[in-house]
Amino acid sequence: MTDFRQIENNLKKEAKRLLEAGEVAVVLAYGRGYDEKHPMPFAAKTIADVESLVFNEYCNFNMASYLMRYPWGTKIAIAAKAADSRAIIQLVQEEKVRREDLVILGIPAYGMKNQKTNEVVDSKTTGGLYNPVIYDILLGEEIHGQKIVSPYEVLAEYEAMDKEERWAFWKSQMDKCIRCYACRKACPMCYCDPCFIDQNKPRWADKAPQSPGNMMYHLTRFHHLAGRCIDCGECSRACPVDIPLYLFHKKVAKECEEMFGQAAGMKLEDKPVLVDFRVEDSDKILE
Amino acid sequence: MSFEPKILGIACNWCTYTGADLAGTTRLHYPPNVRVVRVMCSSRINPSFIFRAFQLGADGVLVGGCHPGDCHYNTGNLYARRRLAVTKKILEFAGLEPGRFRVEWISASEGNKFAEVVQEFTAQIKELGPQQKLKIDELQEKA
Amino acid sequence: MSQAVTPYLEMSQAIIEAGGEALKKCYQCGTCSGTCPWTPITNFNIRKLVRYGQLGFDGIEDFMWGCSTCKFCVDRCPRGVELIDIVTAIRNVYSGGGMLPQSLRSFVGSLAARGNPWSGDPAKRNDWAKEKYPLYKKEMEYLFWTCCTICYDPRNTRLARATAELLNQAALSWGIPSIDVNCCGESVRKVGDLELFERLKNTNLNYFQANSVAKMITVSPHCLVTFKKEYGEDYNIVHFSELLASLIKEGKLKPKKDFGGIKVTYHDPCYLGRHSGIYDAPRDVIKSLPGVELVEMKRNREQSMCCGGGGGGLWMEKLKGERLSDLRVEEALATGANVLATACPYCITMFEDSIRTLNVDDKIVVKDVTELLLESLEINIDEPVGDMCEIV
Amino acid sequence: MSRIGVFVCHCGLNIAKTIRVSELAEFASTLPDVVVARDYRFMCSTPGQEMIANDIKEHRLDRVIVTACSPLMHEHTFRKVIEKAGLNQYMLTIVNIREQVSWVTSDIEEGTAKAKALLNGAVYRARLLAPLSSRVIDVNSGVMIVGGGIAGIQAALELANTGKKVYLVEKNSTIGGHMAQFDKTFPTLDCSACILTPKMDAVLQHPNITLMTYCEISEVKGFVGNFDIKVRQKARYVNHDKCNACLACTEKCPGKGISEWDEGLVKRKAIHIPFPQAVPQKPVIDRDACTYFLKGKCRLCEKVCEQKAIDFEQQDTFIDVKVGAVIVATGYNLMDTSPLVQYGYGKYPGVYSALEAERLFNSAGPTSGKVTLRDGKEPQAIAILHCIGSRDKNNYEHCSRVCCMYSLKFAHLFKEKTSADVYQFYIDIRAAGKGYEEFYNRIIEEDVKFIRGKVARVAESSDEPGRLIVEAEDTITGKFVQLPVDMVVLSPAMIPREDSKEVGRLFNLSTDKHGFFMERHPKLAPLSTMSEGIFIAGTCQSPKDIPDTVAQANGAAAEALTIVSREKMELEATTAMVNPASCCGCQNCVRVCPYGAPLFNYEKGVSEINEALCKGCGLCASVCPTSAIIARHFTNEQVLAEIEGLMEF
Repeated sequence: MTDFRQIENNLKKEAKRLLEAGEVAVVLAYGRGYDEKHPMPFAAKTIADVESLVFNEYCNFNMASYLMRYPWGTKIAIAAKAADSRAIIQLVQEEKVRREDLVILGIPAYGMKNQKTNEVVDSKTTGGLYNPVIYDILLGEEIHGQKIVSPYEVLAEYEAMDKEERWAFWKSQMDKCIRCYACRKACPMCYCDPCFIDQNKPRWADKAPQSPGNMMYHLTRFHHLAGRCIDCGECSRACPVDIPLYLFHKKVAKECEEMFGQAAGMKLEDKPVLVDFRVEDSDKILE
Repeated sequence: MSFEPKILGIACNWCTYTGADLAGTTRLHYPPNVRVVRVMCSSRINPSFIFRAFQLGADGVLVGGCHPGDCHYNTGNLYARRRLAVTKKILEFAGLEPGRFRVEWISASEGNKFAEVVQEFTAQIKELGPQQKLKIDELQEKA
Repeated sequence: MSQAVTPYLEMSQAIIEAGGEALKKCYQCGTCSGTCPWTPITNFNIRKLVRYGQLGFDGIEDFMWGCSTCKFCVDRCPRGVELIDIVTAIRNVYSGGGMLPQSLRSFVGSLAARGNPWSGDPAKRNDWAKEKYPLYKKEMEYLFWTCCTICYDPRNTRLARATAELLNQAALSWGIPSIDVNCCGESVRKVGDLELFERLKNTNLNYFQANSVAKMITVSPHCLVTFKKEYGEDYNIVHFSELLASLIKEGKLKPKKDFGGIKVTYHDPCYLGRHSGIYDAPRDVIKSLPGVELVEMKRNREQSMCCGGGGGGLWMEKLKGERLSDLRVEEALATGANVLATACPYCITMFEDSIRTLNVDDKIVVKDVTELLLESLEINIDEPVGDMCEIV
Repeated sequence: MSRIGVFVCHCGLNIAKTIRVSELAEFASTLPDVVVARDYRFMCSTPGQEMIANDIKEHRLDRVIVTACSPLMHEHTFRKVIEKAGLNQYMLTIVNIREQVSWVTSDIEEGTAKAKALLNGAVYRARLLAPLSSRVIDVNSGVMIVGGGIAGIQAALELANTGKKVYLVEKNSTIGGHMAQFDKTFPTLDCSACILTPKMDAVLQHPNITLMTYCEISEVKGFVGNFDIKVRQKARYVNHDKCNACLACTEKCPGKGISEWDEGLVKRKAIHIPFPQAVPQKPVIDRDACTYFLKGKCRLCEKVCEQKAIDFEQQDTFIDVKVGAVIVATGYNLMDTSPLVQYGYGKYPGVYSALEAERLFNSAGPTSGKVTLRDGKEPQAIAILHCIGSRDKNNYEHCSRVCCMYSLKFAHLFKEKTSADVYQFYIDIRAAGKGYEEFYNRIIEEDVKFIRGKVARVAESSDEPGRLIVEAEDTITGKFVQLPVDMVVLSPAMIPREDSKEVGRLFNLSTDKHGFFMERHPKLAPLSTMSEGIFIAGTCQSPKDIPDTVAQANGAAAEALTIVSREKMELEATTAMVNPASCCGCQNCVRVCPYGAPLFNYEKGVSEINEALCKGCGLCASVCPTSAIIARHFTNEQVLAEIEGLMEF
C-alpha cells in the first residue's frame, strides 16, 4: 500500500528545495481542504506555502489542468500521479506546455479513493497504471506486481448491451445533465476558450439543460477528446449528478487505441491521433 | 404510405460529387432520398455536422470522399478517415444503429459506384425505419 | 516416383494460424541462412524451413528441429521476419501430429508429468537448499526464481547455492519459491507444445499471485525472457548478473581474492544478450575481479555464437562435428583463456559436455560469473561433497 | 434581410421532363428572403443570362440561386453574369437538379420533391453567403534551382534557354554532383565526364544563369510568384573576382584535406579546386586543413598569388534573391555502411563502397584508373554485394534502383581492367530500363559469377592474411558459400542528403520518414510539391538513374515555366481565416495543414493563416474545436444551414 505520509513529506521537501533554489516559480500540488476527505488543488509559491501541502488517498485532482494558467515559459513543478503524468505528456504533445519548463514530481499511488463513494478508483481510471509515465523526481517507491487490469475491463457490461439498452442508458444519463460544465472544468484537456458550446456563431446546440442540447454537447465533447482523454476520471467525479462520463471516454479511447495503435499521453514524441494519420490506416475502421 | 427516409449526403468536390454527376450523365437511376451537400474535401466535415444532421431528422448520413491516396489535397481524406471513424464509434456506443452512418470512397470515375451505394444505403435505411433517437422532436416529446 | 510437388496451402495456413504470421513477409534472400551458425555445419537451413512453410511442402520435418532460437537471424533479417515465431509455429503444427523426435520425448514427457524437464521429483525441487535458505514470503523483497536446471541438474545446483550465498552476502531480503511452482516453460514453448506451456505458466502465475510476488531474480536468461515476454504481467525482474553488477558498483559486494592474472573469456548467452540486450553487466562483474583479464572471443556481444542449447537443443542428440558448443569452446581456447565464463545454466551444461568430449578439461573450465564472484569473496560452498539431489 | 433571386432552368426537357419546373419556381417564391423566382428554358443562353442580370438590377438582388445543371458545368458562367451585373461573384449558389436529380430519377413526383429539398437547402445557405475577393499578384520571372548536380544543371539550361533568369545554387565549390565522380555510365558505358563537362561549362557561360557555388539557402520567405530567398555565400577566402584561375596557389599549399571528390581515398590541398574540370575553375580554402587557420602561420598561397586574390579575412555574406519559382534538386548520399559490422566496411581495407570503387576506375582518380587495392596490389577475386542497407527494414526499406545496374557496370570494368574473378551476391537483379536487360545479358556472357544470396558476413581469412572471406548461402543450391576474395564492393542504400529535412523545412516541403521529398501526387504530379511554385527533380525525390533524373529536370523546368511565364496570378479566394478572438491555441490547424498555411503566433497565442498558401480544403476548420477558423464559402454556419434546409423537406 502506498505510504501517503512518506509522499507528503517528500512532496514538501522537494517543493521547498525547488522554491528555495528558484528552480520553479510555483509548485502545483494539493493543499488542505475543509476536511481530510476534501483536499484542494494548491499552488505553492512561497516557502511558507509549502507547509500547507498535503497528500492523501483523496488527492484525485488532475493537477495538469492548472498548468495552462501560467504564462508560457513559467517554470512549474507539478505533482503527478499516473493519470496526471499522462495529461502532462498529452499537453506537451499539444504544445500547451513545454517539457523543459516542468519539474514533474512523480507520485506512484495505489489505493486512491473517490471522496464521494469511498471506493478505490485505481484500476478504473488510471489506465491500469500506478506509476507516473514520466517524472523528474519520484516521491515514493515504484509500484510493481499489481495485477494488470485492462482499463477497458469496466466497459464489458456496456458493450454487451444491445443498442436499444445502450441508448436508453445514455439518454437517461444525458437527460440528467444540468449543464454546469463541471466536467469541462475538471478536465485537463478541456482548455478551449471559448468552448464550442458557448458560441453563438455557429450555434452548435441549444444551451438549455434539455435533452437535445445535452446530447449535442456531450457527443461533440467526446469527439473533441477522442485520442486525447487520458482516463483520469475527473469528469465523472466532478459531475454533481453522477453521469458516468468516464465510461464513454474510455470507450472512445479504447477504439482509438485499437484503430490507431496509440494511447493518449504515453509518449512525448507522439502526435495526437486525430490530427495525424497513417497511409496504412485501414478502411476497416469505418465499418 | 411507405417510409421514405431523408438521407444527408456530404460529398467532396473533386471525387464523389463529380462521381455523382457522372452517375447523372450516364443516366443511372437511383432512389431520390439522398440530398447532397458539396464540400471541397471530405476532411472539411466537422463531426458535429453529422451529430446535427441526425438531430435535424436525418435517417441516415452518407459521406463520400476520394480514395485514400487520391485526395486533391493529398492527405485530407486520411485525416477524415480517422475523424469519421471516431464519429461512427461514438454514435454506435451512444446506441444509434451503426448502419445509419456510412463513409465511402467514390472517385470521379465511379458514377456506377455512387448509384449503387445510394441504392444500397437507402434500402438499408428503409429497413432500419425512421431515426428517432437523436431527432429533436422525438427527444423533446419523451423528455 | 514423381518428383513434382504441389503447394499445400492448408498447411501453410495452419502454420500462420499457429503464430507464424511472419511467414508471409520473407523474400528468401538468404540473410538468415547465411547468418545462422548451423548452416555451415549441419543440413539445417532456416531459409528453406521458411520456404517449405510458405508453400506447405512435405519434408519440412527433416530439418525443423535444427533451430536453437539464438535470434541472430531475426536481428539481421531485412524484412523483420520473426523467424523464431515461425519455427515455434511449425513445430507446434507438426508436433501436434506426433512428430516429436525421440530425444525430446523424455523431456517433454517429464514436463507434462513432473513439471520439470529433468525427470526430477517435484517434491524434491528444493532439496538442493537443504533448508538452509528461506522460502519466499509476502514481505520479502525478492523472489529468487530457481530454474529447474539449477534445482535438479547436479552441476548446476552449485549455481543455485552460489546465488543463494551471494544474496545473503548482499544482505538482501529474499526467498525461494515453494515446491508448488514448475518450469517456466520456455523450452517447451520453443519446441512447439503451446498447450503444455500454458499449463505450466498458469501454475506459476497462480503462485506469484497468491504470494504477491513483485520483484524477481533469475539466473537463467531463458526464464528471464519468458517471464518478461510471454507471461503478460509486469514483474520487476532482473537477471542475477545485473543485480551483481549494481551491488558491486554500490560497494555492497567487494571482490577480495586475487586470481593472479588468469584470463577469462565471456560467452554471451543468446537469451541474455540478443534476446534481453544485456551485454555489459556480466562483463562488469568479471572486470571487477582482482587479477583477472577479460579477453573477448572473435564473435562477441550482438554477434555472439550460440552454444546450441536453446530451443530444445539441450535435450537433443547431436553428432560430433555438428555441435556449436564444440566450435565455441575452440573459439574460447583460441583466446588463450583459462576460464570460459557465462551466465546461463544451459550454456554451462553444453560447454561442460564439449570440454569433456574435446578432452580439453586441463586447459579450460566453465564457470558462471556468479561462481567467479563467489570465489573471489572467498566463500566455499563445495563442502561436503556427495549429497547432491537424487536423480530419478 | 437579404434579397434572393431564384432562376430555375428547364434545360430543354433534360430537367423539365422529371421535375415540374414551374411548380419549383412557385415553391421558391414562398421561401424566406426570396424576392423573385422564375423558370426558363435555357438559363445559360444569352436571354437567360440577361434575365438574371435584369432581375438583379430591377429587384436589387444581392444573392442569386441558379437551379440548373452541376456547378462543375456552369458555375463559372453564372459567376461572370452576376459579377457583370454588379454582384460579387461568390454571392451565387447553384442547385444541381440535372445531374443529381432529373437524370437519375424516373418519377416526376420524386424528382420535384427532391429538387424542392435541394432548393430549400440552397436558400438557407445563400442567406449566409458573404462577398469574397480574390487577389491578383505580380509574378517574378526568375527561377532558383537548388543543387548543381546533373538535375540542377539540366533544369538551369532548359530554363535559361527560354530566356528566364536562373539562379543555380550549389553548396560545394563546383557544380557537377555525383555524376562528375563516375567513370562510365550504364548501360551504354559512355564516359561520364565527356557528356557532363560540356553542360557544366554551358552553365558557366550562359548569360541568363547566375551561378552561386559554395552557397547555402538560409531563409525562404514569400509564396508562389514572389519568393524572397536569402542565400549564404560561404567564405572562400579567395576573391573570385580577382582570381584568374592560374592555380599557382594549389601547387605551393602544404595543407592536406580529405578529397571529397575522391571519396577520401586520397588527400588534396587545403586551397584547391575539387577536380580538374571543376566549374568554376577557381579555388577555395578548406579552413579545417589550412595551415594558417590551424596554426596561425603559412600564407604561402597569398605569397604566390599575383592577383592578390587571397583574403583570409573574408566572411560569409548574404545575398537576397527574388524569384517566382524554385526547383529543388539536392540529390542523394550513399548510406554509411560502417555501422553494419557484418560487412566490415571501415574495418577491413579490402572493403569498398560503391562510390570509392567508381573512383578506382576513373583515370582522374587516385589510382589513375588502375584497379588496385589500398596496398597497390591487383585483386584476384572480387565480390560485389547488392542491397546493403536497401530493401532492409532495419535500415532503408526502399530499393535503391540503380545498384543492380552499376554493380553490373562494375563487373564489366573489373573484367576489363583486371584479370580477377568477379562475383555478384544479389537477391534479385532488377534491370527494368531501356537497354538494361540487354546489358545484364552482356555481363553474364562476360563470365561474371552470380550467386543468389544476401551476404551474411565478411570476415578476415585465417589462412591467407589480408584476404577476406565472404559468407553467404547460395539460395539456389542451398549450399553455404565461403568465398575467399581480395576486394569487396558494397552497394549501399541511396539516401537523401543529410540536410534534406532542413532544406524541406526551409521550403516547406514534406519529406518521407527518411528525408526524400514528397511529391504532390505520386502519379499525376510527381514534380510538384505541396508548396505551390516549388518543384523537385532527381534523386532528392527518390533513388533514380541519370536518364530519369534528366527527364525529371526537364519536366520540372517546364513546370516552373508555367508559373514564371505569366505576368500575373490570381490567388484563391475561398481560403480559410482565423478569428483570433476564438482561437484557443491548440495548434491543430498547424499540425494538419498539408500546405503549411497556418502558423502559430506565440506572441499572441493564436494561429494565423497565410492565405497565399491556403488551398481552401477546409481541413483546418473541421479540426478547430472552437470554430475559430472560418473556411470561406464553406463556413460552419453555411454548411449547417444547408443541412437544416435539406432536412426540412
